[in-house]
Amino acid sequence: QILQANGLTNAEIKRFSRQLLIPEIAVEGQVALKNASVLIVGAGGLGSPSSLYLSAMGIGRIGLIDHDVVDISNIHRQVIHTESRVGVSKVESARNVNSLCKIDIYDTLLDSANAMEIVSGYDVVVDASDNPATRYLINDACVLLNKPLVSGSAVRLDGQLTTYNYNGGPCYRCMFPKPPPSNAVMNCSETGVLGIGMSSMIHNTIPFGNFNVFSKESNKKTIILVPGIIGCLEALEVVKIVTGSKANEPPNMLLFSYKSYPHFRNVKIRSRRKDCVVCGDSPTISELIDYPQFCGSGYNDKPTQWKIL
Amino acid sequence: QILQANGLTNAEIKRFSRQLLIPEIAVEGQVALKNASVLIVGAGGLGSPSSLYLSAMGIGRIGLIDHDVVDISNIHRQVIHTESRVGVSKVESARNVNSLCKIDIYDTLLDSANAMEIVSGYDVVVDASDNPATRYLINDACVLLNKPLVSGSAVRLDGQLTTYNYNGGPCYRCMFPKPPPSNAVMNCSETGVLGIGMSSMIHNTIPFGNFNVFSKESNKKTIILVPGIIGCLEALEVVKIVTGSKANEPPNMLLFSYKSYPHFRNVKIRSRRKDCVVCGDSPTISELIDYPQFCGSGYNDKPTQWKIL
Amino acid sequence: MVNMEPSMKESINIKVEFKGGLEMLFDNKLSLDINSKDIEEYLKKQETKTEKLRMLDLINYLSTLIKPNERDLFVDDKRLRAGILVLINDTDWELEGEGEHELEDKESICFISTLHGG
Amino acid sequence: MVNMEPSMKESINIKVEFKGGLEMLFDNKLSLDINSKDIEEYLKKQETKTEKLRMLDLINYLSTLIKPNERDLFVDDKRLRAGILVLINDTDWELEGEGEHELEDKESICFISTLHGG
Ligand SMILES: [Zn+2]
Ligand SMILES: [Zn+2]
Repeated sequence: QILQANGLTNAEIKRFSRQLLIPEIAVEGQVALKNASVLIVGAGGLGSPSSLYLSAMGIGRIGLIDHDVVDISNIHRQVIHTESRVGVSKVESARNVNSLCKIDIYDTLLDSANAMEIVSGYDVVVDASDNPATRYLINDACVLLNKPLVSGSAVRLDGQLTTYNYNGGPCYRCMFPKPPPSNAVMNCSETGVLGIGMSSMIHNTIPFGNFNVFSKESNKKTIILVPGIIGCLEALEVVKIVTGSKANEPPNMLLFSYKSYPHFRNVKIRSRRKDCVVCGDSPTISELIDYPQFCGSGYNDKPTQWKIL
Repeated sequence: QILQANGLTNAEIKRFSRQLLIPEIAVEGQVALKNASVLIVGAGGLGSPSSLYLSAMGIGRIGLIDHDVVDISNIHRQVIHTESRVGVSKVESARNVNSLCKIDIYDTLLDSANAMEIVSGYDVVVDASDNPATRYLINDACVLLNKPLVSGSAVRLDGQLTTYNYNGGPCYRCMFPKPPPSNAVMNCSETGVLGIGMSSMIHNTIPFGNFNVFSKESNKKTIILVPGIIGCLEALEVVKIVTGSKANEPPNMLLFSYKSYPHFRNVKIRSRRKDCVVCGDSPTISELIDYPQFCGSGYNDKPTQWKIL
Repeated sequence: MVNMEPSMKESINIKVEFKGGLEMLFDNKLSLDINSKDIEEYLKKQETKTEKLRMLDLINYLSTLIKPNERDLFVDDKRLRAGILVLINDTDWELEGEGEHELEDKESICFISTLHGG
Repeated sequence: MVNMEPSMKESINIKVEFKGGLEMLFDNKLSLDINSKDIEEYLKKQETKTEKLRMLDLINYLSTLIKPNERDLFVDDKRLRAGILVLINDTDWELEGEGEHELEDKESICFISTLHGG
């Protein structure tokens, strides 16, 4: 590949010509995207679109971590070994999405023992996880390592999106110093309403292009469109951070609601709290703690008990 | 496949369990999605995510029309012949996205000669096209055939989304009785700003999962995230129409702007115009016309001349 | 109106919204129109009525509308439970005095349960 | 203020926004703050000043801010060109009287070029 003086190869110029021609991206923005690395925690409903769109935008390196992905070896093979795969169209498919983007796959559970090392290898972190323990873990690692954290979530018909620990804004703990009671996390009231054999765990497959994600929880109720929308918007937040335009925004949270009209609502949130235990002026947390204990529920989204909400 | 009394097969119940458990979808909504057919015009930046998410949501039949898709035969094969393909993961991948959804592929140009027949075969139409002539063509066909039209568009860093010809709302002509001057359609001012050999047509590939779309126009400048977001939201509009919740909204347009904060803005638009030439009380258009002539530019997004904007 | 106490102010109206699943605690209602008289009546019964009508008073009044066995999903020892974000006119209540914020006429209050899924 | 004409009303301020690429016609500015005096001055020169200050007056004034060779991308024979949607306070101007709408103080006017790409 011929590298031009501007820092892009001919293949990249050809591939990203559409957005190179937009002044707000241009060569400078494209080079920034190429030089950026993004860790995506969770390869489910949120992580699939955000990783797909971030690679399509030209992010240079993406880390994808999910212990719960049955087909993760599949993704791994598709991404790394594309050129040697049989069937031209498959090679094409994988190459088009990913050949200019290096993908690191972590087929493991993010926890207090490995988070600092993994997170330290990336410029921006995307929280695409599905439980409070992981969300507090990611937040604390990002604060301790000074990484911006793009945090999206989607349950039922609602979605939320915020960038934490960025540009004087709050961290996740500034917003939510205490974890929710574990009985408020799980939402199982409607399980079984169908009157068909659904009382046992149901295996749900989230289909998304090359990313085939398997999940064991029947309590992760949503319509795939909600994480789809929030996942795309997480990718957008990353692009804004990497290209610099995000710096002009005040701290804010985007709310999506299927049931409300209009669906989107942007609200102003607090700045960094001086008394925050992790990002405040006198932090009391200087290393990662036991998050499943702190939250009363584990990294697997398994509560200590299930109650009605 | 065992068909239950509620109208869903066991495979469908397993596949859509997450959203079946949401009261706003439930069995009734899922059956409505299964029985619905959606025509998507354009398989580019908008059509790829909207078709992917509509199939993931459980729409029973999707028609995809695009004459400009180099890999359309590829999509066709992947969708229809999945079970017989070599390589387990590829079969899995295609099956997960599409096995419960029938996909009709039209490798042709939608025009006045074929539009009525094609559009008549679907319940809802998604405009994911890229030029005014096609947009007026689709609109008129939808009005004449009484189909709701979900219309999305994305250029540069802006996106727009409206549902036309639905529930007393306007059609595209009610909003825009006259086409824009053709010099306002093309936006080529920045072509060549990079000072690298980009004056000739540039081939842009839009990667999206199994959908690899090729486009010959260097003037279709955008960042792939904008049509990504709008395409997901087009799918959302379809789901709302099919399940009935859209009926509670007044006529409105959603505006997305990368440069503005907040990015989303929902605005109230006019109702159906009584004097509209196609959907009004005394329409003068009762059959499709010559849209390239009407717009001064063709279905290929090729203007009669290029000027600066 | 003859029996109105001289200290009693005109009643005010507040729009309360629920998001992120909290609507399920309130009979699936996405919003409620609350009149300050209702809150004051509740506070009188509780003998906790003060001069000002604060966010905390609203929260405790709202908790009486929830089924007893679900109340701890909204309040915890007379304060809002952890994991609920409150907006006062689309702004984080931390910028508006939190529980001590004095309610004003036509204010829009939104309670949002944070979501952890993905 | 001594020379103020008796018929002259207080000046009003209007926020004008551009979307969908129209900002490129206005020096890439996403918004402009317009004072009615500027519009009135332009109308006087044109000898088209009427009692009311209408949307059409604003449109013709705005067109003077555009480079002559790009003006037909905004106006067509003193009217807004086809394919531009106008919002008055976030509402389609068709519901607000279109070009005849009388401008009011602090009104927000948004010009949006419709997009055809995908
Ligand atoms: Zn903090
Ligand atoms: Zn019409």
